[in-house]
Amino acid sequence: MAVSRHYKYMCSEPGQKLIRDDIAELGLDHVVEASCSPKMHEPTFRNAVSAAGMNPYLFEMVNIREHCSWVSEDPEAATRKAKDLIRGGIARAVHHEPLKGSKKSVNPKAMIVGGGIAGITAALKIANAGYQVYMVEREEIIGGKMAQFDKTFPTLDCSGCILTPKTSEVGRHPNIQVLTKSQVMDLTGFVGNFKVRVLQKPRYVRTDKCTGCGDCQQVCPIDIPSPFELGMTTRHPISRPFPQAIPNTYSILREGMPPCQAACPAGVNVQGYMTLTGAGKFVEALALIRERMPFASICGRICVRPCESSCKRGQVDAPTAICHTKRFLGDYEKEHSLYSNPPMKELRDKKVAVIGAGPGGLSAAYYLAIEGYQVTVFEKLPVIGGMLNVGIPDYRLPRQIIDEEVENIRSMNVAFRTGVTFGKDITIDDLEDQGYQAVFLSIGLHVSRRLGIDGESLDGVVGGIDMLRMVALKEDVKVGQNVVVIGGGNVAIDVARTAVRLGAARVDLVCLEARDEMPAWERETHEAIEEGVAIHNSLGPKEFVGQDGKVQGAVFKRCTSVFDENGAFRPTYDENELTELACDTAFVAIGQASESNLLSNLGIELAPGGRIVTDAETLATTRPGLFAGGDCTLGPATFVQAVAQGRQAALAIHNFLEFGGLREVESKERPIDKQLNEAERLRAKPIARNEMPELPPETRTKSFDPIESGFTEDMARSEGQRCLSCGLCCQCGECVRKCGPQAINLNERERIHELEVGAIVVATGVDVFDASKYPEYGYGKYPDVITNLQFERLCNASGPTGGKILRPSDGKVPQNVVFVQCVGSRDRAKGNEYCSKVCCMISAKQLSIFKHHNPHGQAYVFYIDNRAGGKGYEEFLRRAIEHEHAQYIRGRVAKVFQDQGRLVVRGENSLAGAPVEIEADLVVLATGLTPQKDHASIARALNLSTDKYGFFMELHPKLGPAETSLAGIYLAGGAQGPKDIPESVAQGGAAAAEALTLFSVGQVEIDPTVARLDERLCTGCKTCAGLCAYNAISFNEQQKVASINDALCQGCGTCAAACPVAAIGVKHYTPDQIFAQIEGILA
Amino acid sequence: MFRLTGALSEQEFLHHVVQRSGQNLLECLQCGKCTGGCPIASEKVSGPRRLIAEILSGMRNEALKNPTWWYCVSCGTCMTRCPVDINMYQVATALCELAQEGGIAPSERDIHLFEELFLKSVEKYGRVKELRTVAAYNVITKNPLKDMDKAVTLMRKGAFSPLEILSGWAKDRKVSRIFALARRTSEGGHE
Amino acid sequence: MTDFEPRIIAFLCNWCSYVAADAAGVGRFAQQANVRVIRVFCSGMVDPSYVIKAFASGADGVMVAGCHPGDCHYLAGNIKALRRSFLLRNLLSELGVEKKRFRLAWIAASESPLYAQFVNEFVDEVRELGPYLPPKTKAAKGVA
Amino acid sequence: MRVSYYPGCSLEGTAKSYDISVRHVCRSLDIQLEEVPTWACCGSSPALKMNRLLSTALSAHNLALAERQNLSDVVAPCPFCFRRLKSAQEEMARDPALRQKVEQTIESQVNGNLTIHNLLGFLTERVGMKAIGEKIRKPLTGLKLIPYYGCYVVKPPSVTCFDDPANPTSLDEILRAAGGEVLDWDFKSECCGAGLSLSKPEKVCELTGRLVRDAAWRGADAIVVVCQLCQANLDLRQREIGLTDKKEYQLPVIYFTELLGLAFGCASEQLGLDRHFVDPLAVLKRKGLA
Ligand SMILES: Cc1cc2nc3c(=O)[nH]c(=O)nc-3n(C[C@H](O)[C@H](O)[C@H](O)COP(=O)(O)OP(=O)(O)OC[C@H]3O[C@@H](n4cnc5c(N)ncnc54)[C@H](O)[C@@H]3O)c2cc1C
Ligand SMILES: Cc1cc2nc3c(=O)[nH]c(=O)nc-3n(C[C@H](O)[C@H](O)[C@H](O)COP(=O)(O)OP(=O)(O)OC[C@H]3O[C@@H](n4cnc5c(N)ncnc54)[C@H](O)[C@@H]3O)c2cc1C
Ligand code: SF4
Ligand code: SF4
Ligand code: SF4
Ligand code: SF4
Ligand code: SF4
Ligand code: SF4
Ligand code: SF4
Ligand code: SF4
Repeated sequence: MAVSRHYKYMCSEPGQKLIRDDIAELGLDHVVEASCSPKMHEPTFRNAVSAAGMNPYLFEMVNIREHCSWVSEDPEAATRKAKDLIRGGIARAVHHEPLKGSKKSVNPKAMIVGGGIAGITAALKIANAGYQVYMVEREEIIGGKMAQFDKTFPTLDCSGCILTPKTSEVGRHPNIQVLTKSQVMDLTGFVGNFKVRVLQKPRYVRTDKCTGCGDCQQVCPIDIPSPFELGMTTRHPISRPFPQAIPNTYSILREGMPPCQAACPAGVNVQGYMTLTGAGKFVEALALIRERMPFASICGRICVRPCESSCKRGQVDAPTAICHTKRFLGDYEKEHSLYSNPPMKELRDKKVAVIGAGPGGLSAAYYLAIEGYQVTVFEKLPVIGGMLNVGIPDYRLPRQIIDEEVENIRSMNVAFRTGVTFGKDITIDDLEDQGYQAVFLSIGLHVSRRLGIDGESLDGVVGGIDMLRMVALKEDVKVGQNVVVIGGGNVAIDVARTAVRLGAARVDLVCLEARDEMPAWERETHEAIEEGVAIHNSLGPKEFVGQDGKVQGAVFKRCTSVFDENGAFRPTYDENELTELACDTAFVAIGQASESNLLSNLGIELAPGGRIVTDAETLATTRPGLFAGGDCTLGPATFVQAVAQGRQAALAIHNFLEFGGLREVESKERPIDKQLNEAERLRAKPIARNEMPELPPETRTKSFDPIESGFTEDMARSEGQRCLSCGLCCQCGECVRKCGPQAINLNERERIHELEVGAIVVATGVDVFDASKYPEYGYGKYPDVITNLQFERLCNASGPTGGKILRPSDGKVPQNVVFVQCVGSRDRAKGNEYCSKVCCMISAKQLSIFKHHNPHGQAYVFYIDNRAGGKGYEEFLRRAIEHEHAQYIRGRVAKVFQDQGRLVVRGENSLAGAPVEIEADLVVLATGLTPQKDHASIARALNLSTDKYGFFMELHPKLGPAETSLAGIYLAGGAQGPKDIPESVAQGGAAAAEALTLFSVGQVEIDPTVARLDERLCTGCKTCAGLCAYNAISFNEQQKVASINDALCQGCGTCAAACPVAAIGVKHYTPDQIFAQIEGILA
Repeated sequence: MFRLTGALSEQEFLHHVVQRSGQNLLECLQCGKCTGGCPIASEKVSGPRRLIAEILSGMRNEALKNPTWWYCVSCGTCMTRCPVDINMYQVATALCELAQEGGIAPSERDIHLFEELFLKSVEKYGRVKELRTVAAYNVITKNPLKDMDKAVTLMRKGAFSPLEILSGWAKDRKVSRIFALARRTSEGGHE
Repeated sequence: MTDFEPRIIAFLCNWCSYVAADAAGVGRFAQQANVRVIRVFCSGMVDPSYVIKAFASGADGVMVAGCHPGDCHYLAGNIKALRRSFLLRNLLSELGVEKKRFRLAWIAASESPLYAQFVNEFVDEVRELGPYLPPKTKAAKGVA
Repeated sequence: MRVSYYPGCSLEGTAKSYDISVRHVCRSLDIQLEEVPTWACCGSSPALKMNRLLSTALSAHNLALAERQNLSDVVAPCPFCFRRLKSAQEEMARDPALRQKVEQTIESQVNGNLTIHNLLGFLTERVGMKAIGEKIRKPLTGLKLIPYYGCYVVKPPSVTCFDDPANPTSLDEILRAAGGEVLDWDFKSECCGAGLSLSKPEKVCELTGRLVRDAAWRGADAIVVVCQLCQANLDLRQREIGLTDKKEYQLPVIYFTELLGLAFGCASEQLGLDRHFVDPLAVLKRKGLA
């Protein structure tokens, strides 16, 4: 120890000089300084010692202010503690080594997160200094809260008049690029060299094309409460918040894909067609459906409707009748002969063959025809429709409906060749010879699976789908008096119900599953029972018995369980318990199989069970040019899946033929939350689900007449109106058709931008407190209880009332307006202990505006304390009292309630010392300022810390209000704490100055405190390599030692702590140094 | 007039109340939300905020004579809304005990009388005999016929039986003993 | 035992807990003067040997504090500290250090009152445990 | 279901109709009420105000008695009793020193393991709306009801832990399930003056006055209560309220259990509906419900 000095203001210039002099005079090689936190003055002293020629890393600072004197109640103990710490510091300093940081140049671009007044100020200052700026704004426009105000305190100048010149300057500034609907995802790098990923949600409207004409919104069928107007009026998803908004173009609010559409295998835009139906636009609705489902009438009758089970309206009352509505549309079109072909591309000279005229094949043919291909469909049977025709019975799907929809396809120049069996009458080589360049195989599963038990070949035992096919083809089917149907699925039910209609006296349906396990839909099973079918559960077939080759009965054993613990089909039986059912006909409907011999000749890969293997995206088989889909690849599936695959194959074939390769398939939209939210609940119109009119069971068993008779126009429209518009914009395309400059693209998807910047200003601003957390104030219950932000909109000329202050309940001019202060501020029980700083002034401003609108009105303000600290603020408040005659009542409001129909505000007049009640026409809640709701995710993305409320922490509450503890990231405006506009602007300027300083210096010094590896010690265990979060450690396989990349290393020391042989140490924090410090402290 | 000298004893009363009631009155913002919603607050009965203000400024006598805590029906409304969760009826109990110990006469005699009679009934019979308590109250307050007409109507309807006033009941010695023990411990004061 | 004043070493991460300790100072949140702070960049930097060294040099307790999981300035250094702490505790008890003498805590920059509270609780707890005597000394004194 | 039942003093005194109807409703729902043997008064607000230890001890005494019944739940129809029992149990759990002192005072032990319900909470949360709905035989169709909770069942929420103190809904739900038309109002949990009925009748008139006026203005057929103090204060003070307003108020004030009993198909006399000051039978008859 060469010298020890005590000086009161060591950080002052004379103090620093003391140090410099000592170094010079005494030739010191280490300096220890004990005072305040190194977080505050370490840089100061490092600079001081370097000025004297000493390496700054030979300096050590000990914190005895924040950690000792300020927090200890016992001065002696504090002194002991300080001494220990100083001893530790000295011991450590001895081990310090001179270190030198490298320099790195600064990327002179800035990113401003948040486009409120603070962010705008910062952006303009930096841009005007000649640097490039990215402005990342979450909403569709910039301007922040100020864009919503009418006037500003204390001067009452018009908010728009002072803001819009700034926003438009940002909008047209050559150095500023505004990214709207964008949010920061994450950040890497360091000061001067950040890499930021920004997620931009689609606007759907191109800012360079939209002229702002507004034609689009006139045709938009959807109305949603406007977020900008805080729900006081509605808007169309395509709109812009106000005429002077920047960017001055329209944009579309879309949440994402609604669950109905996400659940539909074909991806039909359900919300879109339901909305259009609700608006009576039936033709447009049908066109939308046909983008993904060519057969509205068929689908509307037989679809399994997974959409409805996902429909969010189901969480309110009952799902929308999506399927019945589709049927209505198809039928309506036929009734009014409105069908016309969709717009078709010019005919190409390429031929495609489709094998199988089931829904899969027909769908492929339809979409291929639209693309302009010459399509021929080859079909084995004499009829078209596949299982629709020869499976599903007439009473569910009349043949005529199939014929009509097939006719539509025929009219699109699709050729049908029936009675041609592929593999027999025509082979794949024949097709190639005939010039077909691609083949789509959709041949379904048409072989009845057999049970493989005794007596199955007896006369009268028939396959289930064989029976249905024979009935459909009007072949002779012998159905006796007593019929047994084996199987528990939908096919079995169809067979049983067909048997009833063919005159069987008794129909017994027997299946393995218990009643609640049956795969058939409950609704169908229920209808079968209504029609007299007897269901026997948990029985497995053992054998058929008969005489003279004719079946006379079936014997069953008890099935004890169907599925094993993994849910796989593995039935177990009790062979001792036997049941016999007498019968003269038995139908076996236990499954379907493919024609295996045909497929095995094709030389393509097959899965066990004979299914064709295809690529999941493109449906290509292993043979080039041959695609397959539907039941033959999926196993027994559904109509809508077959249609979906038909379309998917058509797209893939188009890509194959047009681009030779397998191009990327269309990217999917992000699905929205399946859980109903409050906004959706509020949008639910009180309409009950329309029930489908049906024939009664007695009449329906008499014939194959359709059971359901369809919706009326009114029913369909009211169903359409039940839709909650879960995705907001329904992508109906109405606006697209209307937009002259073709500015709208509904297929836009999210994008990720990777930006490289040197400095970041965080100016994400404030939110307002959610007033519904005070149930005693009636917000949300009484329309005339509003927040102060809503009041701003009521005054604003572009607001919901065109600038007249009218109360929301009945549009009358309010006489008594009561302002309630400190709503969500100064309230620990509500989690916000702080004063929001601006709301006292806001109320004074708002009551003044109110009085200017209605000079005879009376304003009351319930306050706890009036906080008017600011230039001209107190004077402004006095004006409100003296000139506007506002009555200020000291006391926090206890309750807002309705007494005999009148809104009453109750609180204590604590200066007069008694409770008071005021009859109010309008109650304005002065909601406090809060951090943004997503503050945690911003903090995480940018690695910032927040205070306990969620405001971002500044570097120092007094001396570093615009900096953060992360060099290169700065704060401005409400994001750091409640503020008014002047302060936000000032801080925006301060943040800009910080960034500009960085840019003008042009270089940053990289901390030398990074990891260092002692290769001699490293044993090559690789423990460290996997730990580094920055991939700074690589492994040298030749020398079998680790190696560290200084540029990537951040100096966290994780590797050092983990290295079992202590081969790594972080410079300036080496084990020697820490050990010495520990020893010093505890000596 | 109240002159403050900075003597330690100025805070004493506040500390007593805080300790007994378990309510940290120092947190009170004096916002008045409690009084605004308090059913019994009026021009004459100050309500909780003012009472707390008195305690905070060491106005012991004023606080102990403030009618608020006598009136308090422990409805809990104040606490439900208070931004710092101050439970007023715990403060009322503390003041009641302190007044008793300090020999300060109840400022609300009627309320006190009723409550005494009520507890007497409980002490003796283990349960409160409502009609008898009411009758006793009316007799002592020299208003024996108060609400008589209503009583008669109800009696006729069979809502209660007049015999209840007259008939004798069993005493609940266990409860009497609890009273005795509780009094003894309470007199020992709170720690 | 009542006049026993434990000495505790605290390793605080530079970004959260050290800031909280500073802020506790600025906010004057009183703490018992038994904790000696050593600043490190990250809780994940604290080598188990530092902790052992502290006990060996006469500390009665050691605490390591860092950012909350998910908030680590270095992405997940604190998680690594957490994983390591289980091993470390076992190691310490092998060496005869009661598990309670070592604490790992998550203290965010905004949680200065929590920091003070944590310090006071920990000091109380260690005071309760009495001085840490290395096994040899214990055996000699017949305490083991 | 078997539960212990703590009626409280009023239910064996002036609030007999509450007691009878509670027992009836519970019987219909297959709930066996087992009265706490030799229960004593909870001390109500007089004890609470005058002596904290005594107040807690009286409640603890009853808890100890109830614990000996070996049932897990205890139901108290009187909201004040409910609140006292509940807060005594909680305070003792929180503060072992208090518990020790209390146990010395009552000379027995309290384990503190009972679940304490108010009747409304017991029916809505424990029994469940489904079970109640299934028992409805005679829906209260066309009856316009004002649900009045009073303060003690819901306030302060930190003690009662039941429903929303500013806008409770459980009684609304029950009445709706019983087929009644529930009117919304803002005085659901405002105070009626409770224990001041005797000593400060003018205060009670002031407080109940605003309740009665608003209820009448909304066109209610009756006010439905869950508390016998509310019942008495509202039932008995309408004449005085009418005097100030120069109006005559005849708004029946009924226990919710009486209405449930009616909806379950029980005769009105068996429920005590004939024992109120303002006669509810007239309006019930008019609606064909009695
Ligand atoms: C009702 C009311 C009236 C007021 N009246 C006045 C007044 O008269 N005078 C006055 O001086 N002050 C007034 N104020 C205060 C004023 O609103 C604030 O001082 C000011 O808005 C702060 O500006 P800002 O830029 O920091 O934040 P904001 O205006 O809140 O802007 C923040 C911007 O950041 C965007 N953003 C948020 N999160 C993200 C994210 N994660 N990514 C990208 N962007 C994001 C927001 O969309 C917004 O555009 C009033 C406040 C209210 C509530
Ligand atoms: C009785 C029954 C009821 C059903 N009910 C419903 C329902 O209500 N809802 C629902 O969504 N789904 C239902 N399904 C399922 C649905 O019908 C099928 O999933 C769907 O039809 C499959 O379509 P696909 O195009 O893949 O095959 P298919 O519809 O089976 O069509 C295949 C076509 O290829 C032809 N073919 C076969 N081999 C050759 C060959 N070698 N050469 C030329 N042509 C050939 C066939 O004759 C047939 O026309 C039902 C199925 C059955 C059996
Ligand atoms: S119609 Fe087109 S150009 Fe006109 S406002 Fe709409 S999107 Fe813009
Ligand atoms: S409410 Fe409409 S948008 Fe929402 S899931 Fe149902 S059909 Fe789809
Ligand atoms: S697609 Fe339809 S719903 Fe969406 S903005 Fe355009 S018109 Fe409106
Ligand atoms: S500014 Fe006024 S209204 Fe706002 S929180 Fe502060 S005191 Fe309350
Ligand atoms: S952990 Fe240590 S010894 Fe193992 S590879 Fe890394 S540096 Fe070498
Ligand atoms: S100190 Fe080690 S783990 Fe941390 S960043 Fe550097 S190399 Fe990676
Ligand atoms: S509500 Fe609470 S903080 Fe406000 S005056 Fe009353 S006791 Fe004090
Ligand atoms: S508990 Fe007492 S002080 Fe509080 S609101 Fe109710 S009556 Fe008033």
